[in-house]
Amino acid sequence: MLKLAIVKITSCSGCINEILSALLEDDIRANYTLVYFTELVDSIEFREADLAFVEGSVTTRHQEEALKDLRKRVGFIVATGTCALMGGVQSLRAMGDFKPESRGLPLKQESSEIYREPKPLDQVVKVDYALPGCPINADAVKTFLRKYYLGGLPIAIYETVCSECKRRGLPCVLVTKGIPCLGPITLSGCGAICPSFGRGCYGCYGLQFHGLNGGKVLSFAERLRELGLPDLDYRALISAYSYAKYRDLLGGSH
Amino acid sequence: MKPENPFLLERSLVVGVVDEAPGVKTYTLRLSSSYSAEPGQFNMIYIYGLGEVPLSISSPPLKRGSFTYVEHTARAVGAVTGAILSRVSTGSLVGLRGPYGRGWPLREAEGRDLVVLAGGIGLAPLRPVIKCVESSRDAFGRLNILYGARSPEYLLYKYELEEYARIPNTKLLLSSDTASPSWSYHVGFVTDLIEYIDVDVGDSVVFVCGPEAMMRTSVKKLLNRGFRSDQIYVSLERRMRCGVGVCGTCQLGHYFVCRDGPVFSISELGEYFWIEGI
Amino acid sequence: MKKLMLEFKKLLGDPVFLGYKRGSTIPVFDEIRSISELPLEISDVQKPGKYEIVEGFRFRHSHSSPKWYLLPPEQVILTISPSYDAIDSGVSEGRRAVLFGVKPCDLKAIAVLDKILLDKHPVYTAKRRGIVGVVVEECMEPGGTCFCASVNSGPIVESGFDVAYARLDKETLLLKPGSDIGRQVLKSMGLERASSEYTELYKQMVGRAIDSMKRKLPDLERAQRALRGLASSQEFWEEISKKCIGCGNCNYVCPTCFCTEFIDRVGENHAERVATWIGCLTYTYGLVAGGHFRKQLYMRYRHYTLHKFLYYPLQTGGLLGCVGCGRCITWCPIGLDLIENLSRVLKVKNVEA
Amino acid sequence: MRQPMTLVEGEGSIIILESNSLVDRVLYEITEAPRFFEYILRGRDPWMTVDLISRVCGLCGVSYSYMAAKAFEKCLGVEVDEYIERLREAMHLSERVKSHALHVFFMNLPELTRSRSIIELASRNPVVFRKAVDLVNHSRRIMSILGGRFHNVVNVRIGGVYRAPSREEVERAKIEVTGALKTALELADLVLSLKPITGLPSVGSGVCIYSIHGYPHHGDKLLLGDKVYELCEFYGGVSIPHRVEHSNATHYRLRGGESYYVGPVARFNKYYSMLRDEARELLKSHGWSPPLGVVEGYVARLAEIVNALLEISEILESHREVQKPSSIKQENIRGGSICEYAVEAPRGVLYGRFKLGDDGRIQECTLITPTAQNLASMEDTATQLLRNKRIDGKAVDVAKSIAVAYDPCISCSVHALRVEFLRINP
Ligand SMILES: Cc1cc2nc3c(=O)[nH]c(=O)nc-3n(C[C@H](O)[C@H](O)[C@H](O)COP(=O)(O)OP(=O)(O)OC[C@H]3O[C@@H](n4cnc5c(N)ncnc54)[C@H](O)[C@@H]3O)c2cc1C
Ligand code: SF4
Ligand code: SF4
Ligand code: SF4
Repeated sequence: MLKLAIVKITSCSGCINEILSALLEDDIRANYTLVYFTELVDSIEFREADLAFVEGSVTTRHQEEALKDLRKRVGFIVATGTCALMGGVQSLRAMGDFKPESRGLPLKQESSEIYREPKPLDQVVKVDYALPGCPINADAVKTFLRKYYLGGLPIAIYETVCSECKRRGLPCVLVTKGIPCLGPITLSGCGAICPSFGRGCYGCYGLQFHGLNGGKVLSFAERLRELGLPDLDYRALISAYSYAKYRDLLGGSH
Repeated sequence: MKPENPFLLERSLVVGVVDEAPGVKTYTLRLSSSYSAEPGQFNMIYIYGLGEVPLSISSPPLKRGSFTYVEHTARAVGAVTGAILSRVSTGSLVGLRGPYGRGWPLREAEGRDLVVLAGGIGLAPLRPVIKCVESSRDAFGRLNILYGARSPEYLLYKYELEEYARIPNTKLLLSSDTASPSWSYHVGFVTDLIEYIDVDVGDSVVFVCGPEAMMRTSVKKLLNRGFRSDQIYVSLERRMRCGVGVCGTCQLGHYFVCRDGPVFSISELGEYFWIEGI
Repeated sequence: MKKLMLEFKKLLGDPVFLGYKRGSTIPVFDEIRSISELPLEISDVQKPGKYEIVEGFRFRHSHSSPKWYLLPPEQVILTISPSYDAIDSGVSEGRRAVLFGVKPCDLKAIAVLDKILLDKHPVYTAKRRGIVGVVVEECMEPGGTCFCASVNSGPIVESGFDVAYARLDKETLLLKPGSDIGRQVLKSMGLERASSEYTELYKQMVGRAIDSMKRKLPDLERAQRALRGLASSQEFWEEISKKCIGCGNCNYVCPTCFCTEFIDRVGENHAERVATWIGCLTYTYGLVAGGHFRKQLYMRYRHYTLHKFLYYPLQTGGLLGCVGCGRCITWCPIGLDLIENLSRVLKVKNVEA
Repeated sequence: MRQPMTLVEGEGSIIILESNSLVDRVLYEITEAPRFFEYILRGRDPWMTVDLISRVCGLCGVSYSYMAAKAFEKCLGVEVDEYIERLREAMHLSERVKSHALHVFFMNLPELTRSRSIIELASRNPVVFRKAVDLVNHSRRIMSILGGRFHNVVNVRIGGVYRAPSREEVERAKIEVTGALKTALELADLVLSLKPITGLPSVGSGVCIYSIHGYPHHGDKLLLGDKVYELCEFYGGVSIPHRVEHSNATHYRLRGGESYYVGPVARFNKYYSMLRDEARELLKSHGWSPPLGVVEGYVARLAEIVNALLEISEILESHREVQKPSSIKQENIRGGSICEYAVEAPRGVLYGRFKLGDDGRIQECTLITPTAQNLASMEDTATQLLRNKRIDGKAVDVAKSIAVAYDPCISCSVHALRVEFLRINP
């Protein structure tokens, strides 16, 4: 039995609920003991674990320290979801001139050290594996847990939502209808859900940043502009889920 | 008519495991007696649920009774090799298909001098060459073995390396990138050893295997020493998924490395060998 | 058309018909169950990065192609138990099928795939061996991104088919046999030999079709020489791939792209090995444990281009990997134009050594 | 004394204040770091908002998207096709089924059966566990068919949906609904025969959306006692936000300081008569009837699961092919409009208010979540139950079980910390 911890930081619990769905499989439950999962198990502490899924991005100093401490106690950390990988939706606040102050009473002590710009996990600790998605999907978790139990990992495939869209034989919404779609620059994994509903991908699996650079993102943005997306919108659209990566590629000014 | 499925696997029993170096082990697999392979060929090894990796056959197949035994030396670097190192032990099963590819042109080396030049894990596909030369020693001229690793502990087959030096008419040159107290051989890159090669340059062949950068430097130096590009052979690595020339991921120029290689002469490769990322 | 189908049905013992099929969105390559499913009353409008279906009678193709059938996007090639027993080899006999209304470029693409995959790839081989008849629709009005004439794969066919037809206008079909089966079919349809009026018109239309293709490679060999000369120029490839974002669409829609990944699915008590398409433009292509053989996008873009124009001919005994269908131009979300790029290659002066 | 909360969504703690070694007050501290959603949404256009906002909560994302879409439709004058509207309701209802199923079987049931967790229950009673899993998986598939996936569905848009399901998809969904209903009824028989650990009526009054057509889903009026309020009226002066020192979450109380609660119990108590006959029969046969106390929330949830499944099935029966799945008139976006709406999220009334700037983008936004409204009632209920009792493990258990009963979903962490409203640079 491998010891499994499910840890949440700043996030919405969507990924955690997909993990929960994966844990409903008998063979997976047979191979993993849940040592920490506050949503399901009434236990509030654990000493160590073989494997931890960490959902969310780091938004306070307190979390940053807790995460570093977690790293010491856990053998293998899976950054879970686009928040953990690239900052997630909450990072959008870094696009404005946001100051984390409250108008009424002051914030609680530990949260008064809230970061303007949430950090993806790998800015704080070493991450062993990444599962993208907002949320991730239960099938990916099942695959991961089964392969991890067998001593391996899913092999890494870095491709775009278009890959899945085409393999499904969906008619491209961008090419056939002129709908702005982020599929070409978004990591695969969802199975091209949005195009299958006749709408453009909005990038929830995060930027497919491997092999891309700022210039290429901008050239794609140019294409979105041609399709009628105003400036601010294409920037918000591209960076909505993956601000941290977007900023890496394009610098803070964008 | 149902076509044959080249992806079917032979179930193979692991009968022995040897620790070679940090993260590297050699496995002995038991196969049906009909199995045979040439030096430089490789097998696809499948680990249940995880996937397949190409691994060079690191010993000449040995027939004993109703079985054939082959060895594979694997280094843990990723999803599947990681599982091999951590999970596969004596008594485990693995799936296997092969052998694949075109091995070292031993026939061509017959009657000529032979240089074996290897870096790190690159000795694995060359070990069967050494063993073959050893077992039909008279068929070949002088044998030079040049082998180097990051540090002494990363050398493979430490338990038999020195024996190579005792093969008649053989010169063994070792190197380590870093010095260590007990290391009495060369400190530096394995490519430094090229200047000590002692063969008839005009009538010899050179087999090279190691990291791509090491192979490029080696070939440059070999060419400088007067070897012709059709005398120098390298074993290449590319992402490889099918092993039988249909998946396309191992293409290098118009070659399928899995089928047309992995061993190529430098003259066959031409500019493919030199242009980065082609 | 109906008669044609019926005759094939009779002669070949009830095969399935495969062709471009009308659906709720755009036609895709699939099984045709009735004549009404054929895209006979629509046309496609194709431009770089743009595709539309309008009324008309000139349907050429969509993102889909016979590859969708012969080498499907996902093929389970092995199902295996934890004790390494093969549960299912996944490969079965191909269905007896007639390709119906495929285009000249599609036919050429199959010829290319044959050279690479036939008798080597089990799924492809099975399906390909099941093809017992081929009916080609010649293109009297090529699509907006087509350039088959430049690469010798259209707009008409000379061999490798049973029956070819050309739609001279909405109602008039001109048929020609390409094999004994074809001759037999046409004979039992009781067709008359076309008068010279029609054959003249046909010739004229073919001429016009060729002239109308905007993208042209005036001299293929020169282009190939130029590409050979430029293979090592990083600057050049960076320049022409500047807008490419590596999404892989061109690979998937290309009727000759065959690169495959293997995905290992693992369930509660069995595992599947699944072959899926992979694009050489995507980051995975060339990725290895601890390194990358084509890390930069320009390298992958170069591979794509050189493969189509230089390497395929070496791999297939002379066939180009590009059949001039223009799909990669139409379906590129950026609208990058391969042929425009190649024309640029031609313009580079000092590359002919 | 402080004890982290478990068996709830998100991170928080229970604080028990003591006086003379006895319980004085029970507080629930929400430590979840705020994400400042109200800030994030500023400067976004309404279209994008509908998708983004579902990320407020991983459990009830449909409610958020639906609420936002309805808010914009209402103030922009967008008409939605009747069948399409029903489809969106079906999506929203399947979310209710999913959320309630998780809550009742994975959080309530272990407690009712005195198991440490569902995992323990799974080994003790595999049959029940299997059924609970089936129910969750049925709801998973229904949501995937209608909305694309289990969480954060992609098929809600201003003016309707992106794509209406095909006949074939509807047929598949129907099979799932039938399966879900059968399983739900079997499970209900088991759970309804169990009694809650504590049996205290809730403190404060219930608030839910005012509905005349049926069991409440969404609307622009609220019902408190017998009085109907406009949304702006209720949140403009009847319900007053309070910042409390012990928590990152804002609390809401009625003007007089009295707490109120939202959620299944509030809905159930007010609209029992609008439940389908089957749902009421089910309850009656196990001797349950309104009013329920909050700790009996699982009863209301079960009734709502059954009711929702019946409704979904009815909606799917009315399937017809739709040519235009949405009616959008982008030019209708009027600067300066105030768009507000409320939906009954699984955990209760979710209210959103969006002020659009002249450029049609969101200038200001307020989100009031069900849990934020429940926190005061939670604390009052627990305090009333435990005041002057000994502080021991039992007290902690009761405090926890109150929390679980309210099903506080605290991971949304919008909980409306008012942030300084700064201008966004264009
Ligand atoms: C002809 C040949 C012979 C080889 N012989 C040996 C050997 O004897 N010993 C040894 O340790 N290694 C050998 N390798 C390298 C070995 O195949 C890779 O280390 C291994 O595939 C990594 O797989 P992975 O799943 O652990 O890594 P991941 O990075 O997770 O790779 C995923 C998949 O990509 C492919 N892949 C990744 N890296 C490589 C690579 N370097 N070469 C080929 N395919 C790759 C494999 O199919 C692999 O399953 C050889 C490679 C080739 C091409
Ligand atoms: S619809 Fe989007 S994801 Fe699909 S191919 Fe087009 S651009 Fe790519
Ligand atoms: S298509 Fe894009 S936005 Fe839609 S689910 Fe997939 S990754 Fe997310
Ligand atoms: S390269 Fe482009 S034009 Fe050529 S065959 Fe492929 S898709 Fe068609």
